[in-house]
Amino acid sequence: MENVSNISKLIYTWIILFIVWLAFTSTLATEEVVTGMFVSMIVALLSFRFFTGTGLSVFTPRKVLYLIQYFFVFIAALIKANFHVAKIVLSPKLPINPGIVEFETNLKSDFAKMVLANSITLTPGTFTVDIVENRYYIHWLEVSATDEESVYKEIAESFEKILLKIYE
Amino acid sequence: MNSLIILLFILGGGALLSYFAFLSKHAFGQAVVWLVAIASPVYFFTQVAVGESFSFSLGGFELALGFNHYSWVFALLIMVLSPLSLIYSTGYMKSRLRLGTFYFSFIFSIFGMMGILMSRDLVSLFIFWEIMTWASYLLVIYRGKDVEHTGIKYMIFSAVGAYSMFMAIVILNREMHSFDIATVIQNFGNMNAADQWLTGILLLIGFAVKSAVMPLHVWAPGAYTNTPTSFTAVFSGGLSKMGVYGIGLVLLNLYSHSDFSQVGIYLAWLGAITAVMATFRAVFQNDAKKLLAYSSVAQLGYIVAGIGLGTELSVFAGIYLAILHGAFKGTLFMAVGAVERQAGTTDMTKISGLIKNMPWTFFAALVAIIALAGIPPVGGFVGKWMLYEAAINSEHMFLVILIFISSTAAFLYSFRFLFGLFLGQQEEETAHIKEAPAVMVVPMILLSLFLVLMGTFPGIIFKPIAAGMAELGFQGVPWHMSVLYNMWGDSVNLTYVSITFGTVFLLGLVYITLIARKGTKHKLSTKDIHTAGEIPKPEDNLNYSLDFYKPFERVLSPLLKHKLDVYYNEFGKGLEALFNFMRRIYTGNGQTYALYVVVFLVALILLSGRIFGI
Amino acid sequence: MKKLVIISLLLVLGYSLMNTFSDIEFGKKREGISSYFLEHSPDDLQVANTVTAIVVSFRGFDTLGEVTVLFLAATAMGTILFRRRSKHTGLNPQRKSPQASRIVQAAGKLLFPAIMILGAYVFIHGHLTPGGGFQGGAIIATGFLLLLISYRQFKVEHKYVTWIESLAGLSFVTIGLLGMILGPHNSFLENFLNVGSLNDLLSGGVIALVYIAVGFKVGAELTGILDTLINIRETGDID
Amino acid sequence: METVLLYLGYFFVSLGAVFLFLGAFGIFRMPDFYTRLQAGTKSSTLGAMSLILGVGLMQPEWFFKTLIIIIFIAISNPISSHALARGAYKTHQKPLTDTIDAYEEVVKEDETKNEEE
Amino acid sequence: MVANPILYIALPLFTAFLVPLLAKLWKPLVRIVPGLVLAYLAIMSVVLMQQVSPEKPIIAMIAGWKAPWGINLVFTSFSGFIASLISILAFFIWLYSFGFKKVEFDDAQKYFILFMLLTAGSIGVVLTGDIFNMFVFIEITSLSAYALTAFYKGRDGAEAAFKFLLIGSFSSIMLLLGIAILYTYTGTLNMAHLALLMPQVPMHAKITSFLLFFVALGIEAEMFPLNGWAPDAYSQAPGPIAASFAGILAKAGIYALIRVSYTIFDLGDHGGFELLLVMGLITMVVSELVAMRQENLRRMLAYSSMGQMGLIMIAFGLGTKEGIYAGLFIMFNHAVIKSLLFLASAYLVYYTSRKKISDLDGFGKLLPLTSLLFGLGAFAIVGLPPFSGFWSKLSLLIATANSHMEFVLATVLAVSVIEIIYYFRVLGRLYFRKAHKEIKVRKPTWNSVVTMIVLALVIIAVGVHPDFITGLLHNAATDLADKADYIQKIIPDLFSQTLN
Amino acid sequence: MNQILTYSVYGSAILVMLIGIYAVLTKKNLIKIVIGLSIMDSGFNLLLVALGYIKGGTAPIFSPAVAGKDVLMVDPVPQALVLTAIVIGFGVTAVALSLVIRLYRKHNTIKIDEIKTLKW
Amino acid sequence: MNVFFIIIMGIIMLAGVFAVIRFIKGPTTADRVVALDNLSTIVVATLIFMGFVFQRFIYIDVSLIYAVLGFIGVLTIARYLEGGI
Ligand code: NA
Ligand code: NA
Repeated sequence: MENVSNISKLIYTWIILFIVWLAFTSTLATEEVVTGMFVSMIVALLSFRFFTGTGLSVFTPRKVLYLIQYFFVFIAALIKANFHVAKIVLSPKLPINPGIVEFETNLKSDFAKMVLANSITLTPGTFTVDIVENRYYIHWLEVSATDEESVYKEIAESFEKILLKIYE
Repeated sequence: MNSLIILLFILGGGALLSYFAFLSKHAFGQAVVWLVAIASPVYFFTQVAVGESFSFSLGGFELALGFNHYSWVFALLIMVLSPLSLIYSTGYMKSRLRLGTFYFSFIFSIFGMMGILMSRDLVSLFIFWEIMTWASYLLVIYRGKDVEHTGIKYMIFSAVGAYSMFMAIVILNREMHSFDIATVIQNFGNMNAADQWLTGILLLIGFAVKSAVMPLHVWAPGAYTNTPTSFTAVFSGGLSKMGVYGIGLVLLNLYSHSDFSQVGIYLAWLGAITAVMATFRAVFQNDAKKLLAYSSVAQLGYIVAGIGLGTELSVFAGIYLAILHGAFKGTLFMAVGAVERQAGTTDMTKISGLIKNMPWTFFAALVAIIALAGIPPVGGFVGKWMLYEAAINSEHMFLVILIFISSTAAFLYSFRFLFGLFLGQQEEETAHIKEAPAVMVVPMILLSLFLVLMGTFPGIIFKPIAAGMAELGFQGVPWHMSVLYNMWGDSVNLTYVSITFGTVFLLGLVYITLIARKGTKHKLSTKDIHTAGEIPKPEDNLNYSLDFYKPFERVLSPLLKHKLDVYYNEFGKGLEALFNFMRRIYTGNGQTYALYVVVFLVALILLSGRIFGI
Repeated sequence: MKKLVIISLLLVLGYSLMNTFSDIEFGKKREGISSYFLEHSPDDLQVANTVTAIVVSFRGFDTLGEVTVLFLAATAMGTILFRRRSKHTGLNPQRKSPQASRIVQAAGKLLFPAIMILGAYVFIHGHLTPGGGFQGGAIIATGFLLLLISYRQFKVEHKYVTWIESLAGLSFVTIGLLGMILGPHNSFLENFLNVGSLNDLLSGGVIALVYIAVGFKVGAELTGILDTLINIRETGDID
Repeated sequence: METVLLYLGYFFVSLGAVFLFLGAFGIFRMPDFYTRLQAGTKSSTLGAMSLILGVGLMQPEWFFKTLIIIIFIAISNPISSHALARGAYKTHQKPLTDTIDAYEEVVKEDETKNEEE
Repeated sequence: MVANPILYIALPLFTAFLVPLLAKLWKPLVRIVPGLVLAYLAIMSVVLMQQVSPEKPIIAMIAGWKAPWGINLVFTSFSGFIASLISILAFFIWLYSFGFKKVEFDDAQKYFILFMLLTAGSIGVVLTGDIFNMFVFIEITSLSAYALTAFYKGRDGAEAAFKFLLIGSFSSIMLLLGIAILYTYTGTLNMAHLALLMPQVPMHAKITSFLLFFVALGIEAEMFPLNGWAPDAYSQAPGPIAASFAGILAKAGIYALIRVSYTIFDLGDHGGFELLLVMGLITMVVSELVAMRQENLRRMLAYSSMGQMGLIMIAFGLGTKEGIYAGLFIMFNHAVIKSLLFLASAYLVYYTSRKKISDLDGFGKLLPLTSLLFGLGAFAIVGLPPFSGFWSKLSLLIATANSHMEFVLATVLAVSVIEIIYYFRVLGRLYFRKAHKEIKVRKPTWNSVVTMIVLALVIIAVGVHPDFITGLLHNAATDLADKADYIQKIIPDLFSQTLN
Repeated sequence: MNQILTYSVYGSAILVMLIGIYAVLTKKNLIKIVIGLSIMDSGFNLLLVALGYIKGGTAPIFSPAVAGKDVLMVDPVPQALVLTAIVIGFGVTAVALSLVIRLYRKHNTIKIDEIKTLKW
Repeated sequence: MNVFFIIIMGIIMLAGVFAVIRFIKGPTTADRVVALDNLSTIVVATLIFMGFVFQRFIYIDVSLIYAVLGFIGVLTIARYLEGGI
């Protein structure tokens, strides 16, 4: 992980940023593409050191597959979450039992922690209030368990499993 | 180059040159002053004459310079008095500080006066007027004493006067489309009455300030006293006459051709009242210089009364007295200055009996006092004679009484002045005092001789006055070198009068000198009273000069208690309170200022209908 | 009471303004110089975005003024909040505020480059899209703001800011002066390049160049301003 | 193909609008700050994403650009919610709870540590 | 190219951006280069003033667009005169402050940049032919002024600057509103075009807009009651900056006010001029009365400056050509004389923290030249001959009298008396009092001496021979008075269309 | 209908502006005053944009979709002016804030009532 | 077609109304910011939708910029709340 070369990081950053540029311009006109390559290179040079910890190593087929898997898990949770919110918001009684619970994560990289936190936030009844070291503090709309073990199982396990495979 | 310009150049350039010369070396400065003092009168009397003129365009205005016969009279006075005072100054001011400033202001005020007299248009008149004013202001505050009071007071009154003139000048210009004095005089009668009234009064205010007519005189005693004495001679003797000059112009050239000829009478009244009040004040002064200051105000009152009366004789008397006053008051201030320099004070309670120490000074002072009191053979007599006659003829009896009272009372202070400084018993403390140096004594003596000359041959000054009278609309005033005319056609040959009085006078002088010399033989100090076995208390009066006219003062005190100053001061205080209130507008709170902005905008919006007439 | 007075003042003001503006029917087309702009921007300048044509060409002088205002604001803040450098290290003491959460920090790292790209895109396409130098510059500054609020140890190097803003400003004025030499009317800020054709990246002649310079300048200046405001509040040492 | 995309677009746009509404309504209705945040974040994020996706589908040449915005929203919205929650908690805004507040201790510890400094 | 009004703006901006880089090369360049630029502009002013005449204004297009579509810089006899005045004065103020903050390099760099932009902004206000562009330049000027006001850390500059900014923001919003109204009714922003189309603007919109401009620019021109910022800013800013506030900033403000009243709106004869006159009168009276009671020398000068601004408003409020002439003359004199006073006073109160007048006793001896020059300035500002102030006062009074306004005339003169009192009070202290013991004075540097002497020489030269500038003033007055001519020179095509 | 729209659109913009002025005139906190200034500016910017709006007009950008067609566009001038006004407003606000910071350091307060060393 | 857009716009506006109510009601700053954040999300979505309705591609750029500014704005306020700036 620490041994990722700067070149790899740079190229990774450059590629990502160039893709972003292409999406922005939505055209393949030569002058735009050339400008884009140029601009993304400048920005990449400015930011590659912190933009990625993994560099190009993230582009192994396995990891890409996990990424896709994660995407679907996440989307499913997202849709579930929304109908859940809809139910609560629209029900006249507001059936909630809120509280803040905690659990500990095994993820190491900040980026992975962020992805997990975002995922939790967008999934049913929960959102991340804070991460302190390795501990997540989660606001839960319907607290059904308070011990860490079950909290972890309930909220984070499905995401973390995949994330661990991508980032560790 | 035109001789007028050269004269102005000598004076103006001399002023600047003296400033810089004194910056480098005292002797240089001194030399420049001497040079100016000699060159300017010599050039004036030899090269400059009535009728020469110089016109030019400046700042879009057509300006013109040139003496006429009327202004020439005053120019004579200035050109005699000022150079003498300048020379006197080089002695009087020796080893003082800031001499550069002093002489610059001195010579520049001469420049201003000459400029005023040669101005043929109102703009240049005003310019020179202002120059004269600020130059003299610098001298009033020169000693740094009482700057806040006397100096500011002088400046305020001068400014009020000058700006009144200024206002009149621009209004006249609006009506005449010209600043030319001759044009103004010609067309003044064609203006509407309101404008005539307004411009005339404004001009009169402007000139009356300088000639210290009540109630605009309150600046004068303090300013005369505060100024270094060598300039007071010019200040009181010459500079105040600029006001007289102007009053003559307004009353006789402008108002006499309008519905407002009566204004002169009122002015005469004011002048007479001024004379009385100031005379009484002069009487009770313990300080010789202050005494002279009040006396100047009083004398100016006469002069204004003379011109205000507006008859041929009274105007003649006024102008004559103006010239005479310039000479004798100049002499007196020089004498006082000599005393001041030698004795270190002008307080008459501290010094006396200086006749022995300073005989030449005494002589000059004596001649001048005689002139002042109006005793023949010196010219004062002639002037008073004419003034009485004119007043009597004018049938304003009360005016006559006022003039009479004040001229009689003038004897009191004349005597007191002479006695307080020169006569009486000499004090031990003043025994060492010596006569002033020659640079001071000689101008003094010359000026007093000029007085004698004027008394004996009034014609030398009558001639130019008569010519000047023509400019004021009095054609063909008779004059003769040594004969005085009155309205009834009688005449007095002054030659004999002068010779008679002159002989008596000289004899008296010899006698007094002898007495004085004798008196020194065995003399006791007035303060040496230990032999009486009493210890003097501080309030005990050990000096004749203190409370000299005590009983008289007691009688007059209710009259003198009310000084006009008080009203001005109260007015000033009221204004200051207003100013203090005004500045509270600026509260220091930014939000308030922002609120002002909004309030102002809203107010304008609400008033917009009225502002824009919709 | 005071508030009541102020409210009534404002009511009068509001009424009067309303009265003035209500005459101007909302959404009604009016005559004026704008029709000239709409006609000449695509024709003479080949600039798709008329606002940009106005901002950079027709009223380019205003824009130079705006750039100056920002430059001034940055200079003014430097003057008002001077930083006394620590005597020993030559560096500013660090901010003492609590560190942002790791999530925010990670997001900062992730989004900063993307925001930079967006900013660059916006000012490079100022003549084609609703963006422009100011908007692009502002976006770039926001990117730095993201880093500033995410990392308390993050500090903008004012040395670089100075270089960028100076060079960008110089380019703007230089382009203007070149217009005086090379332009057909020899007037300041005049176009002297080929205007290309509408909706190409390389259209509008100097307009794109000016907007790029503006983008750099605005980005640098706003970044400098933000950094000054954030860092000085924490560490500054005034009066 | 185009028609399919169009109707798909309609669907997503409608769904998005509904969820946007629900999010706002949740913010309006929920009893305390944290619960409002719950509702607001989830629904409005999905709502916006869905609506934008719908537009991207109806207008395929815009697709990539809309995708960028969707990704941006997916990343940024949860993060801002998190930061807000943390910020609110640090300004002593307690969550409405009958059961548990595990975060409380952490914040307290933090504060005492800061005071000691 | 070498003498083009554009350079008034372009060169200072170029330099402002360049100076931070030059500083890395050689630090003294930070002082020298702005001076060279200002010198160039001053020389250019002289050249341009010789080329311009009321018949032939110099119009500089920007970006190749003719008025009214593009922004133009219009160097006429009137605007050119004021621009030249500003640029020449700016050069001398630069010379005066050449050694300013010699030790603190960073401060010096900011100072010179800000000063140069203040100058450029003010000239921009004067030269621009576009109303919105004028707003932009006013903002540039204001921002530099805020920063310069807060320049000194030891003083209460920040307080002054905040007040300045607060009121200045009101000025901006009102200007913008005024511009918005005009734009919506006429569809144009060019001043000549606005003037041409003004008859078609409904009366109430015209009035609202005018009042907004009037208040907004009144703030810049230090009109009462909008001038709360002025005494604070003048007294807290560095000495040369106070001078440039009087000589440069306020001139730009009054110029804008006049341009709007005379050229853009056609309300002058329907009450607009009277409004200006009345406000000028009130401004003058209040400021001078307040000045009377000041203990702080700089504040006294500030209030006096505001009084003079009132005088200028009165002159222009007369609405006659004579009035314009007088107003311009006063502007010229005020710029020169007030600058001299502020510059000299900077040394007089150098070491006293309270800047009190009562601390000035005996300075005439301690600092003879500075005191002399201050005294000369005082004489000139109150309008004593033979100094330049006299001629402007004379022309104002003539103009007032010719407009049959005796009341105004009397008030102006009465206020002049007050002015004399408080200035002469200071002089009395300087010259005729003994110095306090152990007073520390700072001798002026050679460059400030040169600056002050040049200003003094101008005062004397114009005082003795006013014809040095009366010609320029006449041209300027002629130019401003003829509005139709202005329109025709700037937008000839549209003008002739309207005529047909 | 149009009349109502006119009044409501302009009215709300003017209202925003007045709210800003109100804050500037009544709030004692310097920061709030600065915020008031910004609100004032925003109100004006809204007004200006509204003034430039033309019914049925679109953004004045000749992108490929509209190039060459005869489409109605809103007035571009106010938009350019607003851009300028915003930038300038930003600069002024930044300077204002830095002044507030300095005032706070010096006077230890941000109450405007307590900061009036300079007066009269 | 047209009806569809009107309905969608109606729903979105309704959402906006609720967010605005929360913004006005508060009661805390944090509550207001949540409402603001929500509003900005709504605006971003709406802008894109309107871009589609008016067939103007450029609106997407606007909304993208809006999203970025909104995000960082909210983040800044949040950091300010916790004393982080
Ligand atoms: Na643009
Ligand atoms: Na959210």
